Amino acid sequence: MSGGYLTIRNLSAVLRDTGERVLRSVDIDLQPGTIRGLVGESGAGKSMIGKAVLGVLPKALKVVEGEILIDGQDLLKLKDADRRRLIGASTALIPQDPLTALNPSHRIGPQITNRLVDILGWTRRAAEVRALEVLEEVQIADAARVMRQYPHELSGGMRQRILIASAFAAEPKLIIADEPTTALDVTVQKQILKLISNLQARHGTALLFVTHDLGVVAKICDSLSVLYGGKVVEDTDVASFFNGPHHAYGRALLAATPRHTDPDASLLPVPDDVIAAVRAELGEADRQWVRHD
Amino acid sequence: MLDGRGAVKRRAGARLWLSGLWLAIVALAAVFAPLIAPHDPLMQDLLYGRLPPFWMAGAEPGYLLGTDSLGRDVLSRLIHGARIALIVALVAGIGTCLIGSTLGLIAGYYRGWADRIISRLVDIWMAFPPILFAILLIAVIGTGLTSVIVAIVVIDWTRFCRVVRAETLNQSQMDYVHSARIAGFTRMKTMLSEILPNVLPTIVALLSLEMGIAVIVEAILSFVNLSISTDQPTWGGMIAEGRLSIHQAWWVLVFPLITLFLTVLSFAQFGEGLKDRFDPVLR
Amino acid sequence: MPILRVVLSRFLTTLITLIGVAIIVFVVVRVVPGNPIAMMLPPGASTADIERLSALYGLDKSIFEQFTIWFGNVLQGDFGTSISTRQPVLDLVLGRLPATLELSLMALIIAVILGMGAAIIGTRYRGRRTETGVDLANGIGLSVPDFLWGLLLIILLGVVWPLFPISGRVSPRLDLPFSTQFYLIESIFRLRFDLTGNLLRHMFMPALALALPLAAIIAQLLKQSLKETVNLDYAVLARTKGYSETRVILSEALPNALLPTLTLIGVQFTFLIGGTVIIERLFSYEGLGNMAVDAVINRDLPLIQGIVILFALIFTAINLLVDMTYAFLNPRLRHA
Amino acid sequence: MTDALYRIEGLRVEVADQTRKPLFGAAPRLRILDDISFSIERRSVLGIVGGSGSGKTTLGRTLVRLVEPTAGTLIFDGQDVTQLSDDAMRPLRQRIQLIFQDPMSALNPRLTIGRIIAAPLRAKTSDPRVAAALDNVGLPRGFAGRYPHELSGGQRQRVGIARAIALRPDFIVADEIVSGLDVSSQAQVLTLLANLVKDLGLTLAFISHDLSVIRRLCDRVIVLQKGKIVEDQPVADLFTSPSHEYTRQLLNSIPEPDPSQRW
Repeated sequence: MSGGYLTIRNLSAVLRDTGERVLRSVDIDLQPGTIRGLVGESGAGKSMIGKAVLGVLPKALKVVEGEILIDGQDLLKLKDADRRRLIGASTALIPQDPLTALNPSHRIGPQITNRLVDILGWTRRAAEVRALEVLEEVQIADAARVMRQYPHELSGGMRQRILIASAFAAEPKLIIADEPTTALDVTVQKQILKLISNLQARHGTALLFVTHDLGVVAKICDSLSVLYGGKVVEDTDVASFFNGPHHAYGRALLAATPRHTDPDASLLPVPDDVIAAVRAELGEADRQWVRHD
Repeated sequence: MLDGRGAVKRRAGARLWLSGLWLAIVALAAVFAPLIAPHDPLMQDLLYGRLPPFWMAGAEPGYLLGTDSLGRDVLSRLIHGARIALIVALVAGIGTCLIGSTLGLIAGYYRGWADRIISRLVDIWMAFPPILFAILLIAVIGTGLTSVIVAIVVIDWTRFCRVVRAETLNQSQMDYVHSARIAGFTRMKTMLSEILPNVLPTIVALLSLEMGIAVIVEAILSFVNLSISTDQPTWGGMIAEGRLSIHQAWWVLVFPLITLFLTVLSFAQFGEGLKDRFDPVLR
Repeated sequence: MPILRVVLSRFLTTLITLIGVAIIVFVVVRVVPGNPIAMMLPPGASTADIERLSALYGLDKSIFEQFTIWFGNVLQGDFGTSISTRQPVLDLVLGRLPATLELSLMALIIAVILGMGAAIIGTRYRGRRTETGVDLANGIGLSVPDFLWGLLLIILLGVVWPLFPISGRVSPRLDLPFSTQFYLIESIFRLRFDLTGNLLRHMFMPALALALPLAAIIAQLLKQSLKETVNLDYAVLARTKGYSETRVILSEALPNALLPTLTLIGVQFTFLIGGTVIIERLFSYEGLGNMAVDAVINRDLPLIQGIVILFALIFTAINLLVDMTYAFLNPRLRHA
Repeated sequence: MTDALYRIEGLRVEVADQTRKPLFGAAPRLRILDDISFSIERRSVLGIVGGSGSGKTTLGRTLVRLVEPTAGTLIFDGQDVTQLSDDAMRPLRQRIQLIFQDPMSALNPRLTIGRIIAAPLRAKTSDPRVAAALDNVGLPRGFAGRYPHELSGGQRQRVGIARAIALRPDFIVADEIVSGLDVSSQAQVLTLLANLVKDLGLTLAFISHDLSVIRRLCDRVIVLQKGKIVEDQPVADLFTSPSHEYTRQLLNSIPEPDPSQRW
């Protein structure tokens, strides 16, 4: 189990106030050039993993053990400034809500070029050329004009394209997409997802795709990790998951996902006994963890 | 929880108790002034003029906080001064609150012409420097306790009106207000049963703040000699006298100043503390 | 053009406000019980005096006519003649205005520096002791008004530790070469830095007393707004690009957090100017406010009216200016 | 099959566009809904589908008379309710209910769940109908004493449902009530709603941006695009033979949990 561009080993995080575990010995391996879906319901900790990698965990949380290796370097062992530089150069984020992820006070251009200029040391001219390039790559017409506009002048779909362009601008090896289409209409969602997976394939980026939607995972991911209560309960490739998940919770989650092609399929709420079982698993894991600690 | 509500709660508790304690002391002093005050606050004795407080050389036992230039006991005057301060705080505070909050609720919930007229009135009021307005009013209607209270109410209702209006506007956008309409509530009932409970904590906090402000305004009016008649002891009057003899007898200024400082601070903090206490999300 | 619309409609409401102010000033001093002429004159004035004044002010006419005449004069800049000094009100008022403006602006500058500094530091070290300290200071600053800060400063920095003079605008024994009333500004232009220093030393305590409550308000609101902003998606995104926390606060959060703070500073600045009335009194600073209190005590009716109208003009002008600035700074309005 | 509970004819809704208001005179009108006609049969479930900005939420709010129609007629149970005043509308109010999208904003944060459910009934918290409503939506009766912020998203949405059904209305508009929920609570709330419709004989207008949840619940579906109805079909026909290009696009964009067809 090595050679992944991003490798997370035994990562645990707790709430500072109560000591309650939010991430429970998470292991994730992401191969270069592939997309891994990180699936779970709210509170499963799926976004927290992305935030831990990027070093933007909320202050209420604390990582207590584990490793986050990017290209073999353990982020958690680096000094703050070094970690920031490494992340800035190698990793990008496609955020959830395009309406709030662009700074309303700044024009579009600088919001794409600032990382290139300030962190990677490009000249402003080179950065602007690159920005135009990526904007065209995400199919934005009249990119030069868009760069001079403010976010509020653009539609939600446009803004999400800009954020994607901005993420790919520095040719990062790793991109973390945090529910990037949840806020969009379903028709726009399809376009954006296609765009992301095309760009990912062309640039050979490793992509961690956080989502609550198993439908989306089926369409664009290569592998997936199913989370419940901060624990990875299933880690498999997409084909074998949809052919028959091994874990009871994975099965229940898939049954609860609506599918419109099958008129007789009824939505099955996740049964209480499945929840009870997976909770018991967590409790057991916690007891062992405390002993081990 | 994630946002550290625990810490907020602890801090809110401490400030509620500390400020409440001081306000209780002031209230007790005001109610029982004749019983606790060691001397008659008006009794002059020029032989005992400018006695220093008890820990300094030359102090006279029985005059704990010293005497002013006319030989009046500072502590007794402070205790009796609490009476005026508290009456002004309560009456003016409640008066401002009732008028301002009602207008604010109406403007914020009913909108339309009522809002336009009330908002324009507030704009006009805000164009006056409040203290100058107060001084002018007192000069016109004459000095005295009632005048002071009337002046404060006339000037400061806008504080409630502005804040309550803004808060009401906010609440009116919420779906639970729409929900009340769908349930067939009249507008009046919606305002009183859905919006008012959500605005009330803000009103309570403002009321407490306003009481502190009323005490200060009274002190300022006393300071420019326009408040209550001069033979009644008031904190502002004491400060005005103390300011004149600051180099000879600092204690005449410092003790009423500290009292006023703590009282105003306590009123404001007590209000904020109550507001947090009221909040079911924090509770 | 939304900007033009905002500007014009604000201008109209400002006019309405000013007319309202004029009516109220007029009503308060004329309609309220008590003979206005008797109020204007010192006790013991003769009947002839009273009649002469009544005719002079047109008090034999109806209230409405009186108002029109008075308001017409005001529009032409004629505020009448001061009763106590027999000088035109406009000259007196304009003579004192610069002192008050210098004091208020100095206080504003102090408040903005203190308030913004505290907000930025409090945000940078949020969740730590530093923030608790900032909050505590803000709480006290918010609760205690300028009047008490002034008294406290007099005792601490004027008496216990006499670093600054406790009264006046400038030391009375100095020769003043000034041709305008803007002493501070003129002293700088004339390179008379000895005088600048003297003026600043006199100004320091009253300005600080006026500034502290405003500084606390700015600090509290800006910090709250910054703390919300640093958790917004675009700030988080900037952090993942490799920017340091300080950089995120200054270049991502601050431009957005400043806008709501700016509108607040407008209203609060008018409160600050209102506070000069009592602070100038407290520090015997020869400005408009001090003159206003004297005018009330001397029952100098025309002077009071003039001062109140001038204050109202300044207040509405500030609010207008702030609204315009807001409209021009907000990209949503500028580029709609 | 003409037993329509609610009939809408030629409905148009316009609002003033304040951002383009000239200095003097009225602001230009912005057309949110245009020439909307449909009817809802008694005891049937109508799906109303559209993307953001399609006007579906405005339509829902017009049906419960929260938004004033500019033109057209609304006929509820044979009665023209288009122009009814607030007072005249009041007796009808309890027959027409709305369940809101965002339960956090729809539940007064300072009232307990019991009072929130009891208020429209003009009853006390101890009223048996409050307990019955909680039973109906599968919440423990003890929740009557709790505050909204103490509940999870799915539980809050059930309180919203409980408040609406406690009045025993004939007609309910459910506005995007599962869009903020996890799939498991989504499935629970949908199942609950389907059962309530059956058991209580409700007529329901179910507004959603998501065609995939419509299929199980609805009998007929209308699709809105930019304030106009572009499709009005029985649910099975809509999925098998959509008539409008936009509907085909919508269907085509749903991510089916099926990895054999990749995007």
